[in-house]
Amino acid sequence: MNVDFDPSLEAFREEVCAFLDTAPTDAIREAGRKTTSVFAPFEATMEWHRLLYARGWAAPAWPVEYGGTGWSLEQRYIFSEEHWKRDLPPLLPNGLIMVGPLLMELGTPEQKRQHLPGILSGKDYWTQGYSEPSAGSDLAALSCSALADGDDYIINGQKTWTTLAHKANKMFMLVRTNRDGKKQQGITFLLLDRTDYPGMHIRPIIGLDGVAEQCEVFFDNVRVPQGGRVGAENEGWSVAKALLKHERGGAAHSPAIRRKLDAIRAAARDATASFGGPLSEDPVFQRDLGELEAEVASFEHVEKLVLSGHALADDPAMPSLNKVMSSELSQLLSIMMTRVAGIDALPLQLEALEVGSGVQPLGDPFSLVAMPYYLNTRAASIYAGSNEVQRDLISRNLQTLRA
Amino acid sequence: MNVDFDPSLEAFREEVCAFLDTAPTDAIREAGRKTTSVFAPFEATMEWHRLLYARGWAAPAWPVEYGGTGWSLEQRYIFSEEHWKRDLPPLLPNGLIMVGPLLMELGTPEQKRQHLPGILSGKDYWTQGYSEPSAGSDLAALSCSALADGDDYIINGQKTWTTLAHKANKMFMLVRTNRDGKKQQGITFLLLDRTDYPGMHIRPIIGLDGVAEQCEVFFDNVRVPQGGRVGAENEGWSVAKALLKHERGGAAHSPAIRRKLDAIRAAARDATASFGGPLSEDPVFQRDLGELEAEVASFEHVEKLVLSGHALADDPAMPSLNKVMSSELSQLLSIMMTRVAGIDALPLQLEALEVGSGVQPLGDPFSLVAMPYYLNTRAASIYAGSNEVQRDLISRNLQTLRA
Amino acid sequence: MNFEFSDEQVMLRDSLSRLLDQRYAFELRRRIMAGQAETGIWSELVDMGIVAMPLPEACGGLGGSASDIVAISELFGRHLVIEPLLPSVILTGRALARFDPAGPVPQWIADIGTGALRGAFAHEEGSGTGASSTLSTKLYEGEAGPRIRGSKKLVLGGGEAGVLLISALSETKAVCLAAVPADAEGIEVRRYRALDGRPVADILLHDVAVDRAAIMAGADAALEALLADARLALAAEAVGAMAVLMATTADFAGTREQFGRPIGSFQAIAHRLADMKIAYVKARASLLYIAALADSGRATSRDISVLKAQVGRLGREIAQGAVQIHGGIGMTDELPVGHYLKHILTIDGLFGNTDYHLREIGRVVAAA
Amino acid sequence: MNFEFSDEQVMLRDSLSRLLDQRYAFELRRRIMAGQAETGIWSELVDMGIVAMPLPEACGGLGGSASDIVAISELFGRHLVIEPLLPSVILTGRALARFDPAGPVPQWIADIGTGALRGAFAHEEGSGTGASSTLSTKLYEGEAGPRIRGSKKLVLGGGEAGVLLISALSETKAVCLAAVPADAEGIEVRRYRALDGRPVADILLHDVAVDRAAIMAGADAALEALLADARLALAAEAVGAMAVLMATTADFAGTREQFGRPIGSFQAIAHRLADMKIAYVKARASLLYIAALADSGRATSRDISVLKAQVGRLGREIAQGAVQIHGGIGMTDELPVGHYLKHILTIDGLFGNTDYHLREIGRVVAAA
Repeated sequence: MNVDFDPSLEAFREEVCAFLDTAPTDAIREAGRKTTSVFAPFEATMEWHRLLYARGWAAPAWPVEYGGTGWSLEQRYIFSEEHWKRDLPPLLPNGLIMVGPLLMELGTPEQKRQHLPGILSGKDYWTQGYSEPSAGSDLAALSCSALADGDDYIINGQKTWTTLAHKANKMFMLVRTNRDGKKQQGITFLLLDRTDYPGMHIRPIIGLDGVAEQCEVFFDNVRVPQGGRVGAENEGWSVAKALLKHERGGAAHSPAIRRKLDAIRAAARDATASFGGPLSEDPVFQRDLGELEAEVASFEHVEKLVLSGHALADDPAMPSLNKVMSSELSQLLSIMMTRVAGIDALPLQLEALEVGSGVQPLGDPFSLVAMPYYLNTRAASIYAGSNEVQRDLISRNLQTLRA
Repeated sequence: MNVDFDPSLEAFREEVCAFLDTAPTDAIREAGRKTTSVFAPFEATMEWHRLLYARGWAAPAWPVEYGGTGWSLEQRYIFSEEHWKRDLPPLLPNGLIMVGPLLMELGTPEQKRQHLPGILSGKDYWTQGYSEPSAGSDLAALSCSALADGDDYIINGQKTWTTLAHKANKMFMLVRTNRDGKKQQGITFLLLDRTDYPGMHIRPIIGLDGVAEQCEVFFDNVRVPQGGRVGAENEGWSVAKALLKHERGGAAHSPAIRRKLDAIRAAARDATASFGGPLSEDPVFQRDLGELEAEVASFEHVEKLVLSGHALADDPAMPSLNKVMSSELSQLLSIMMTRVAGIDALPLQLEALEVGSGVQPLGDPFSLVAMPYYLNTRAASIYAGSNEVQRDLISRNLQTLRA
Repeated sequence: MNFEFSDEQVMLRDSLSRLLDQRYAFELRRRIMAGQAETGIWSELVDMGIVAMPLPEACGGLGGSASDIVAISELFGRHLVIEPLLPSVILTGRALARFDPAGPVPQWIADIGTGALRGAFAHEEGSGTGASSTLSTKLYEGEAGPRIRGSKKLVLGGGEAGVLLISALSETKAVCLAAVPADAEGIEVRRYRALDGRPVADILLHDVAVDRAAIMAGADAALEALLADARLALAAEAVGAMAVLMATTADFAGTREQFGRPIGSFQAIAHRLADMKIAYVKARASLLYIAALADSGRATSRDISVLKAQVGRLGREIAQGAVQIHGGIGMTDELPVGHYLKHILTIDGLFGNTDYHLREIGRVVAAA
Repeated sequence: MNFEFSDEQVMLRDSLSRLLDQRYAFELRRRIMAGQAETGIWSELVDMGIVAMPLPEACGGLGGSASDIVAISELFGRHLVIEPLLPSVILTGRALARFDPAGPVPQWIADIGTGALRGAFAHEEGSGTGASSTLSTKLYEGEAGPRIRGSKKLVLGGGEAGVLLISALSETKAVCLAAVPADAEGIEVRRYRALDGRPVADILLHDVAVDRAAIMAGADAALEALLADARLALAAEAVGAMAVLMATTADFAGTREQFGRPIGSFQAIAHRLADMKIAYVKARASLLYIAALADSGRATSRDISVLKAQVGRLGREIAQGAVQIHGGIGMTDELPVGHYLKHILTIDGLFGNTDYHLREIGRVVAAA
């Protein structure tokens, strides 16, 4: 990982910049500025996905034979940095980082042929059906059932926290196909090639931030083809673990986090401290910014070492370490954002936040997104394995190593 | 608790001040300035105890019939405030706050006659023999045994964290008299009227701060009279709980904590910030001082409500809440002390710390004690029921109340 | 003195609790805020005497003390009440009662006390209500009498008020308070809602004529008293919200199961609950003690800053803990948890946030 | 580039580890520090080439890079080594190598490299080594040549040094470095030990005559390089200490039983261990990455400040956690735990503490 050491990468950086400076439409840029979640505003982001696909850059991390770019680690890092620097909306991760790589590893030739092109091109959006009301951190307790019936499964039950299900045309999910034995057994991994099967009902859930990002999905005798199964029946837990590996081994978080800090620094130069003068010149702000900068820097160092194949990359706790570090850093940054926005973070401005609404925010664009981002980011320590569960794993691993 | 509301208390305050301003010897004042622990330097503190006894003020919290002062809660609070304001050494708590009140409640007439006068007058110092190497937070796991033999017990085993045992002439301890049943059963509470019984061996332990405050005590067939037993045999756990009630229901911690903050404020006016100017005028220091002040104030408010008989006093979790709050506040204050002392906290100055050594410190008296106090205070979240155990109790109580 | 509420205060709180349980339950409140239901709660508050309570007896009020205001406001916080008792009565009404009773002022106070008129206090100018010497709104002598010029932000109840109480500096930089009818020429109002649903407004004052009888010059002390009332009442609301979050989260942790047992039996959750309890005990003790100090005229601005800073910081700790322990459903608009978080964050931003007050405390005590 | 130590560095570390395991074990070290045992470790370090390593090849050294210094210093931290490699060689020797080779300077460097002479760097003046423009030590032109006047505190190895390297301002406020023999007239040395046992001294300079050939004028860059070396080496020591605390505490938590099970199985302890691991991973990654930047000449003063601040803050977190998890015995002088805590706290205080560096970072990045 020579990104800070190899000047020869600058030509590549210029090529990337040239495209990113010109290709996005106004709506795409607006969506980027109004991104207050891991999930950027849907329509404009899918449009950007399709533009990147046309340029051949939709899936830098994919192998070339599946449509990847063939870029080096350093090039991918630079692309991500420049993408974030321009506040462009990050592509939705479910297809590119989760389902796609999983199918490359475990999908049948037919599944690959059927699904990879739509993921790559931005035609399809896959929602994730994992959690249930009684199976959150304890995912293995899931009970939504699939009963084999001829060439089909018949699904009954409920999923929740299915992100953007109301916008999705595809769904991947875990279902229970056997209730005997350990609860991790008897789970099956299914792909649904439609989200409008008879008996499926999708209900959006309004979040703390006022936005309908999550959904509940209800299944009432929903008949789906068994051809959507990935891996063997009752072996879905290990399929999910394989997927998790792709999800976590994926892109670096540093460029996104660095960009948030840059936005904070810029906003602080325009903000007035409560005791007068620019906030950026306030010693108390500087100290707290210094601490954030140090934390961001250390996180970058960890990620760059891991990407470089340093021994840290082999630490089995690294996915958990990365999850805890990145989520809690995002939360710290979100708190700092609301602090810099000050009272301008307090107006409720849901309309101004909508892409294309044409409603002007009361304050500046930074203050508009600060509070929704803070609220949305409270979830970062909850989803994808709560940070309590991650700390259990980190500690267990540490004590096992030592024992 | 009208201490902040009743101006008529000022005459009493003046009486207290007059004595505290004149009575202590130079050695006592030096011991107060060099107090870096809950336990002030032994000899001078015991001397101060005897002077207060002569004035009739050794045990303000005791009932008048046992030698107490008959002061109101407010008067006791004021005495404590003025005592702390002058950096006088706090009297050692084991006799006055622990053994004395316990004997008043559960001691035999003979035990009271034998032990209370020496506690009150400052003739005796009682060390506490509770913890063992394998019984710390899990005190009930203690194994130091006492076997009844005629009118005696024969003690075998080991105690540790027996504070100032090498200075003590008395000891109270928990011993195991029965190994059957639940581990809280079969424990007996014993008073030892000497610490030099044949077979007793006391070994001081040097602490992080370089001071021998704690000791190990080894018992090798030590024969002590059964007359020292408080309560029934095998009922020592409930005796210890009764003692704990006295220990925790005792004096307010606020005046000591407030005094630490005052010392910090004064030192900051003389200290130079690393970016120049007096530390007291540095905005970053001011913010952090403001947070400490707010925390100290809230803690004072809690204690004053509790002393006043507000419903808070009836919360069964209050002893644990108070322990966690006061210990962690002391730790925060100790960190701030080292921060204000800056590099002057770094010289190792064990001789200068000794009362009567005549060795001048390299820096000022505040910097001399900052680091030893910080190091000693790391124990505050460990001893007397670790803060982990206290949080368990607080939470269990909360969830029980709600369930 | 044991810092408990008096028997009268307890009775009033009991009545108010019953009213709010019936007429301001969470689901009903959501419909009210969405414009899908009406509430006659304001007139009930008038009938119960709560609206008149904070005003001095000489003005037809009940002479409510600081602890009376705390007793009521704490329940408002528990029930997420956003009725305009604070801006209209506790702030504008009580402040007007300190004016010389002349011109329109006595009638305004009377109408505020009956609930017929609403007042609002326009003070914030954008960076969090710092020292009053930094106000940029100007009260100046125009050709036909005094006028006021400036802009105010995040004015609680500013869009519904009939009379606006405005802080400003005179041409000699003296702190003034001036009251004007909200429909006076030159007043431009931009209505919106704050994060927690409170109706607020930005108010532009384009050289608005002010009745000389409705000006208090040399208003430093009055403004400080006003801000102390605001901070005390908001702190009480925050503590009320914290109490609900504590109780709700402890309940939830005791019943929600994951990995085959209640999540509250996991030490990480248990200890976070313990920390929330510690935070709550500190905040509530400071509220009650400082209210008692205020009742006896002994509360300093340091005390008030301690209270505002503590509820800001400890409230955030409790609310964030509550969301985390609730997990996914704590992230939804459908549960009260998030509404309390937003209530607490909004309160923190009003009349000086945690950071401002901590620094103010530090500045004062470092020099003392 | 994967930020691992090179094969040569790994071999050197293996040899050094073996030496320290044998000749600097904890109990032996305690006896050495108490004056109850002798160690020939310094001559062993000379023989192994470690003393000469940090010096440029042109001066008879091995041309050690930043990461070479880190590779060694990290092991020093693991073993609580307080031998004067840092003050004598890494600071004084390397800085002298930047002087014009004239007068006594070349011989001093040569003798430092053979371990025959010890140097010390006298810089701290009392409030934590702020900006060099605030130095109060003066280098001035006396009647018979240059002289230096001032006082320095907490000089590492200052009591044992034969040559002192002193930072000062000239009469025109230019930053200078000056080297003088420690026995020069007018030098007063007060020896003591720092918290972690390092021999240190306060040094008073009473108009000490300086050889003109041993002065570097316009030494801003040299001083910054010197401070960067100091901070990098100390950070490496801190990370070494953190590694031992991590491992020891995880071991202890896995074996120490309370309530019938290993304390590491309690989630409160387990999560604290997890936080210690997170802290360690961050600190070590920053150490290795910034050492690599330094090797390639790309480390900025911001990078160095990030590293020093992180090891200060994260080191304290780990050390305090280690003491707490060890419980009572963690509070004794008999276990290494407390010694590591004191090592980490001492390191934090040297050449700018956490607070100083965080503010320095913030100042730079807020303006950027």
